[in-house]
Amino acid sequence: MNNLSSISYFLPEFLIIITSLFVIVFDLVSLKKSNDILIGLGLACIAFLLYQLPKNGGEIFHGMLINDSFSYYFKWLILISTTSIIIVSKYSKELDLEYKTEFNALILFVLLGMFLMTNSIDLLMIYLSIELVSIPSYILAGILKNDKKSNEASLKYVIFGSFASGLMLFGLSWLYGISGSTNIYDIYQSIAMIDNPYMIYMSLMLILIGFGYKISMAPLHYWTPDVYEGSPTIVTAFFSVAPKVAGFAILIRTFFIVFTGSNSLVVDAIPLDGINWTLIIAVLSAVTMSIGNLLALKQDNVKRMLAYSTISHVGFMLMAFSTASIDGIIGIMFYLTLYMFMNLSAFFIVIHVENNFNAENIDQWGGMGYKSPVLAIFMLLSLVSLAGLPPTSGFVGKVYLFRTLFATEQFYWLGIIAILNSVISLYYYFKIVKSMYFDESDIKEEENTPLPLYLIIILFSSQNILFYMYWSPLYNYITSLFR
Amino acid sequence: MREILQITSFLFLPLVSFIILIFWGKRFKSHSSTLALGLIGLMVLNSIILFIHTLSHPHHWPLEQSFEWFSTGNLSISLGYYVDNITSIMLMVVSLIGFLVHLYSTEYMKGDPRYSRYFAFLGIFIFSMNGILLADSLIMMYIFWELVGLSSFLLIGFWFEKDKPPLAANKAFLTNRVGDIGMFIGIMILYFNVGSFNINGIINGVGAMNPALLTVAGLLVFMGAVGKSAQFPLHIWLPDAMEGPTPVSALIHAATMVAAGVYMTFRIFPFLTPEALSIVAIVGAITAFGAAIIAITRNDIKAVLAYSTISQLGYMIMALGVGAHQAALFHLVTHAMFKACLFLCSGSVIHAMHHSLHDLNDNDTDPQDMRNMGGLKDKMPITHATMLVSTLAIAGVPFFSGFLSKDAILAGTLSYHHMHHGWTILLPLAGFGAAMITAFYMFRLIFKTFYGKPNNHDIYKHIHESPYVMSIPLMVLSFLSLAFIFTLNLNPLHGHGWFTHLIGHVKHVAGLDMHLVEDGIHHAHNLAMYISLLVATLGIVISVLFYYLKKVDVEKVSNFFNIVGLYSLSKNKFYIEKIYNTILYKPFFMQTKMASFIDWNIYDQKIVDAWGWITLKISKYSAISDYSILDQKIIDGTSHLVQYISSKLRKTQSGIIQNYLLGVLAVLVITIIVINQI
Amino acid sequence: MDYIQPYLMLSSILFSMGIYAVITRKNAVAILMGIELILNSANINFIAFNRFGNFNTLDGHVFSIFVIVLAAAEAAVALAIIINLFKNIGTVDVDQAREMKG
Amino acid sequence: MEKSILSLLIFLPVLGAIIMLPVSKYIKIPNVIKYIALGTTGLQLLLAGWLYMNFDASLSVMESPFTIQVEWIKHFNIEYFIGIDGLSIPMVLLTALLSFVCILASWNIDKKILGYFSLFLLLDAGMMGVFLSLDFFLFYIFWEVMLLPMYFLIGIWGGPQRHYAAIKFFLYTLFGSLFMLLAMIGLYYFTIPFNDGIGTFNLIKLIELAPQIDAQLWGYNVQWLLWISLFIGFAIKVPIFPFHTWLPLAHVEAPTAISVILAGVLLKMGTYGLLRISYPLLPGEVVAFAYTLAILGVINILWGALNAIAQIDMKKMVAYSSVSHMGYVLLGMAAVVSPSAAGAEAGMNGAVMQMFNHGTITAMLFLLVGVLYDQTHHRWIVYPENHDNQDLAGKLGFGGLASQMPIYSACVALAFFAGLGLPALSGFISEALCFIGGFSAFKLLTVIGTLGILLNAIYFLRAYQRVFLGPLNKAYEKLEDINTRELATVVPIAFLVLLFGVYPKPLVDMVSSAISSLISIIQGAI
Repeated sequence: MNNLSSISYFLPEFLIIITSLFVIVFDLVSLKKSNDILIGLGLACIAFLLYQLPKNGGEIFHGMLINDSFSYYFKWLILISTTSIIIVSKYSKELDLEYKTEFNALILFVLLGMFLMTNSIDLLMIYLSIELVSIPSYILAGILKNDKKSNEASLKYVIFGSFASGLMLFGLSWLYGISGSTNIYDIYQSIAMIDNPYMIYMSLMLILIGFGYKISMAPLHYWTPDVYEGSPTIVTAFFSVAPKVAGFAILIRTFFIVFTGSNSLVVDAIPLDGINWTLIIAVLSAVTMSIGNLLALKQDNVKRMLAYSTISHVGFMLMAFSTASIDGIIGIMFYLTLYMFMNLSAFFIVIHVENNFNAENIDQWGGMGYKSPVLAIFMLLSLVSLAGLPPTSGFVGKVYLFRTLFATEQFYWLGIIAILNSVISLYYYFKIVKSMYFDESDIKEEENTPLPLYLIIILFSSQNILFYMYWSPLYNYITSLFR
Repeated sequence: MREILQITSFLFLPLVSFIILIFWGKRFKSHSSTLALGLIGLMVLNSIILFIHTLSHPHHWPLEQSFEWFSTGNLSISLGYYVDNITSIMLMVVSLIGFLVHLYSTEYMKGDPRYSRYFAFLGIFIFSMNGILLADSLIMMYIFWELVGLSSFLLIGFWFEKDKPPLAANKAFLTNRVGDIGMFIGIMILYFNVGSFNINGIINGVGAMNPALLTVAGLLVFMGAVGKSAQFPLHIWLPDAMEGPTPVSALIHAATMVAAGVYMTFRIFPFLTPEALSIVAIVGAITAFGAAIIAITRNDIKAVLAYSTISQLGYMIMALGVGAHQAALFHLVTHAMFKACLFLCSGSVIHAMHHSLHDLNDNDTDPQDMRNMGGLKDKMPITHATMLVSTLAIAGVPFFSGFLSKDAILAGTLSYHHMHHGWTILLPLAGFGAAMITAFYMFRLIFKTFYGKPNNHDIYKHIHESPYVMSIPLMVLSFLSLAFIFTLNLNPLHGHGWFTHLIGHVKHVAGLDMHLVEDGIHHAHNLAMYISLLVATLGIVISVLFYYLKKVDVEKVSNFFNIVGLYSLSKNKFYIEKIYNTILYKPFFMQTKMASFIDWNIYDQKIVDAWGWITLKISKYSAISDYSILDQKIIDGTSHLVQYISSKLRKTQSGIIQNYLLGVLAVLVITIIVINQI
Repeated sequence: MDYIQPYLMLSSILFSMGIYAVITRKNAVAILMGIELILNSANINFIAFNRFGNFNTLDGHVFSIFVIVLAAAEAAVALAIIINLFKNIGTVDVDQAREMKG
Repeated sequence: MEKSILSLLIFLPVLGAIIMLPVSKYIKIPNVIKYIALGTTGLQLLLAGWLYMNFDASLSVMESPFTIQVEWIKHFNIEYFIGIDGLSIPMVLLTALLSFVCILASWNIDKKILGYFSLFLLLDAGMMGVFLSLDFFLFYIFWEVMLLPMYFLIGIWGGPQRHYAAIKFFLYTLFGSLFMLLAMIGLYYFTIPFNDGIGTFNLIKLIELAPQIDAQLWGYNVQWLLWISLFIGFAIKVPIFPFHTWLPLAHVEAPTAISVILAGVLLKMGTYGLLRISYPLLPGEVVAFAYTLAILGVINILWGALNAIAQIDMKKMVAYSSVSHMGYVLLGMAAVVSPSAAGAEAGMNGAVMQMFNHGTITAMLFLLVGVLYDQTHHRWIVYPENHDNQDLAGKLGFGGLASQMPIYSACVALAFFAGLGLPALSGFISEALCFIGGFSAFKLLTVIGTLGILLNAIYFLRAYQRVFLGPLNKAYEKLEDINTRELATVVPIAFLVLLFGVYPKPLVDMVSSAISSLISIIQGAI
């Protein structure tokens, strides 16, 4: 489709660009006050445009991007999480006001990048979109200029990130070389007939590094804890959800189209003969979830612990991905949705606690259950959900992830490891519960929670029960996307 | 309907008295006795009416009625009553003695803080006792059996502030439970082989049953009787039961409850096989003789009576064993009269002693010890007279009731020997021996208590005869232990006295030919009479020599017997309690301690928590105070292991960015190499 | 010379040098240079493939141009961060930035 | 009314708990929370009573007017399917009664009132749900719903060792319910082929489907595996012998009311689950397993009793007595395979009645122990040798209380005698029936088991004699007799104990028809 007619399918992204530019401009002409209205308006319009966007727009910009229901769904996830982040960021105390504009602008850039990640089908676009997400993220991580930790975080992030993307780029170049095209569909066509899998393996591994670093899959998880701990909590919350979603989107799309026997997303795929990357993914997912859980055990810093828990959850989702089946993808999308809600609500409660009791470590959470009972209950909900126990949606999500494994009858060992892991994960989640409810603390501070934050928390954590009791509509909707 | 009402009133009247007194007793204070008396009085009238009815309409009998209790479809359990002559006699006996004891207690228990509760307990006892008498099915009998146990528990432990009574109460209840287990199993066996709980149903049904099994079942049910009527080896509880108030001992542990075992054995008698019966007889004989021997050396007046009760019960059981069921029941009734009388007499003596000690405010002297008595006959004539009469009765002197019944039993044993020969000679020997010893120790009691010079003068001074409320029952009972009461012939056409006439014959279904037994007894009758006369006089004479004329030095004799250890055997009750204590109680409680040790300290803490323990060892230096509270737990131990691993793993997250990059590369290279190998 | 191997060899050498630099150098700026090397090795690949792979489009060249641009942007951000680091802890030695670990 | 009453029974407590949250913040009447809890449970009790009045035992679940069956999660064909029959109604009544009583009994809770009572109500809802749900998935959900409140109730309001007890209970039960989950999923998948391709959790439907399974898994018969995993799941709750060690600890550490709920209701869930799920679904396995079950039952009876005799902590003694009494239930349940129809009926009815009666009796025991504990703050029958106050060590903990607090000791006497199975008190009939049933099927085992009659008597009577009889211990001359509130908690239960002891017909009629249909299912598989 030519560029001009493509634009009509590109409106949300356009609006993002415009909004972000306007944010900066408003800042320059010192209209800070109206920034909130502007962003709110912008996001609303983006949402609207995204809503009216046709689900299957097909390829646009001469096959650079594609609009399909797959990307459509992911975009919604990304949009929701980002919006909530932007709202909550207004109430985060560590973020001092003078950086608010930059913060918002950067978040919007990242949003754009993530949108592109979900629907780019050209090596060039893949690389660009990833970079477009990464570069502002480096800055976001270090947005507290004078905080050493934040600074260190951003340094590590930038080095690690650019290293990873460099490797990926190298891999991309090889892929280009052996296939002679940058459009992944064409690449699929041409590498399908190459008989020497070694080259493909090389490029595959290198590319995997690039994606893996975005979703912080082992062994590329290293940056995650440090960066999460260092950067301001609100940013951590952002990193722990939105980029993961986008990363999964691009990972799934690329691998399914390029490296499997079928160049589409709607049928179960078998890996290219001779290249069983699913095994690699399976092993890595086992490693990922184990590392995440094991390291989370001993953490005292809540943020760092949640960072590790994020890694373990990524491992769980990779487990479903390793089956290379539609069920797997559906499971991942379903789980991502739930995970987004529960994780964000947990992080928002952390923010609220930091605001009121400036508690960094778990032991400072003592008696939270009585200082702010209501939020503590929701925290409990989210933690139980993260641990994947009934009666919460986390349980349902996990069941689906496991189900794919048993449905496709492969990697049973992975299933066992996963079960063990989910048992282990009970501990560190319940460590918080324990300190919230069983550890007394006489500090009687008056908590004041701004209403929007309160509402968002309640909204997000009530889904834990909601989707446990009545998840089938959501699930059916996701399945319908693939028909 | 009227009939049902009349029968069931035997249950309701005492029950009502129990309920009223237990809940509102405090209001009644001293009037509670009046209330109880009234209700029991009604019951006496009722029983007399029933008895007259028995005599007048011999054709209506037996009265039977049963009501479904609950039913699950195929299994239906029903409660009902079965009243025949025997039942009506027993009812009369129980209510009569019950009434007298109530009357007696009004004085005896005066001033007790829990006066009303005492009468309440008496009420529930009589209720459950009547239940046993009326029961038409074994299951119902079992139910009331247990309830009797309960009431005896309550009454023995009535003075629970003291140390001993509660223990005695427990002992009584638990020892009875041992028998009850057997009874319960027996009932189940019978039910699943005959298909009925109803006694007559069983009697009619056992024909088809395998005799060996039937023997076992019969004996198991009989175990209940062994417990309840204090037969060897379960007799140990009865002497301790004397811790209860004396009227209670008279009513429950002499006249009625302990006889319930005999009554029950009588009921099941028709389907006890000859083998079973012979065992029953042996048990009875051992008990009768052994208990008599123990009784010789007691000094506590109530203990003597307790052991004599055991031995008399042994008589009855033995009688049943040899098939002389009439004799057994006859002895049951006569024994009820004179033994109740004896106990009440001893009660009045103790009462007097107690008061005099109270006047001397002397608390260490034991009011029940015969060594502190002596020469009381002038001080308390009525008690003396009545007690003498009942003693003559129990000693089997002619013209007193005991003579008749005991004769019949001994005749039964003799005829049994005639029929079976061999070892069975032991039965009559035991019988007559016991008879002689009984005569001996009973007169020993009389002499030590009432004759000779008082052993302790200042006690003696303060002794007074008990008031009439207490002495009237004594007189009534002693009157009832005269022989002619039972030999009155109400029906001139009939040869026997009314009692034997009423009891009649039972049809034995389990292979014992009753006619042979009857004839045998008839023939052996005279011989038995002579011998028993002989032994009775012998016993009396000896004790006269020993204790009245003091011609013989008791010490010498006891030492003489002690050459073969007989004296100390009797003194120490054949060491039975010691033996139980060493081979049963102590090991048992050790066992339970072991059990709980195994269960908690070993099973739970070691086996269940074994993993925890092992992994704890592995990762002991990474133990974390946070979890130390769970230290023995499986999961906890594993978690220590896991935490250990993670603490090692944390080293990889060194914080140096370049190590991270190295890690990435390493993995990359390794994977690629591995892929190459494939 | 019109065959591809030398170019690929060159790119590989560059790539390895880049990685070596990134791993070994303690100075943040040097590490950054190493990354630049990696990117450029990729660029050489692109161009070489495009040139010798007788493909009929110029995707490779375009790609490499984009990469150069991005490299510049990345470098800018990275340098800014490094300077900020220098402001805070007074050195650009990455080993000094290890407050967070474990 | 008829359609909604069951849902009301379940969700009324939840409603109460929700109302509490704002009320506790804004309405400042003293004890308002307690009154709300009392009102909720009271209403629930009334509803249960109404239900009992209009309950017709002759109708099966599907015919009964109360049953509700609504689609819930279409994707897995999970239904909101609740109903009531002879098996569940005694348990429902028991739950309603005990919840009400326990609210009364926990009136003197003064720490974190809101939390306590809201959690308690949630627990109540969970229990009701378990007993009412006829859809396995629903059943499982409610089963899990009970877990967390229990964990907190023990862990926060419990005794000195509460954390250990709480976590032990939690992990043990979680372990069990994992097995149950496996079995549930297994049933779902393995019955798909027999239900024209649709899996189902509907227990009524599964009764036809489950017996058809004849697959193999790892060389084992699937039905066998299902039975075993279900059995483990339930056995831990009962608790059956090797899994029983969580019970004494949890009971001793939990606050009085919670021990009552634990022993009175939660233990029954194990046996209820067996009767409701394992029995009708896997009759073949039941027949194969019955003998083992009977053995386990006898072991429970004797082992529990032996341990109880050795205990010197009153509450622990009662806890072990529960182990022993649940043994009767198992024995009776095993008797379902008995060759004689009467025996089978006796056993099964005995088991269900014992479930109810033990619920009431043990509740009474725990309540009474709690009453004493509130005043004296210890429960030692005999002080342990390692007691920190050395001159007390090895001495009697109490003694002669009967003269100090007569009414209280009378109540305890009633409870104890009920516990040792005295006729005319409800315990006797159910135990006797269990034995009669057991005897019809397993002669020797039952004969051994009857020793329990003696052992139970031993520990109850010894405890009573050492605590209440004998000379009064000088230290307790100030004790006050049981007060009206505490009496109010005990009397209704005592009334039931007496009533069903003297006149068990209503109880039997309630359950027997449901039981006989269950028996016919099992007997069909022999």
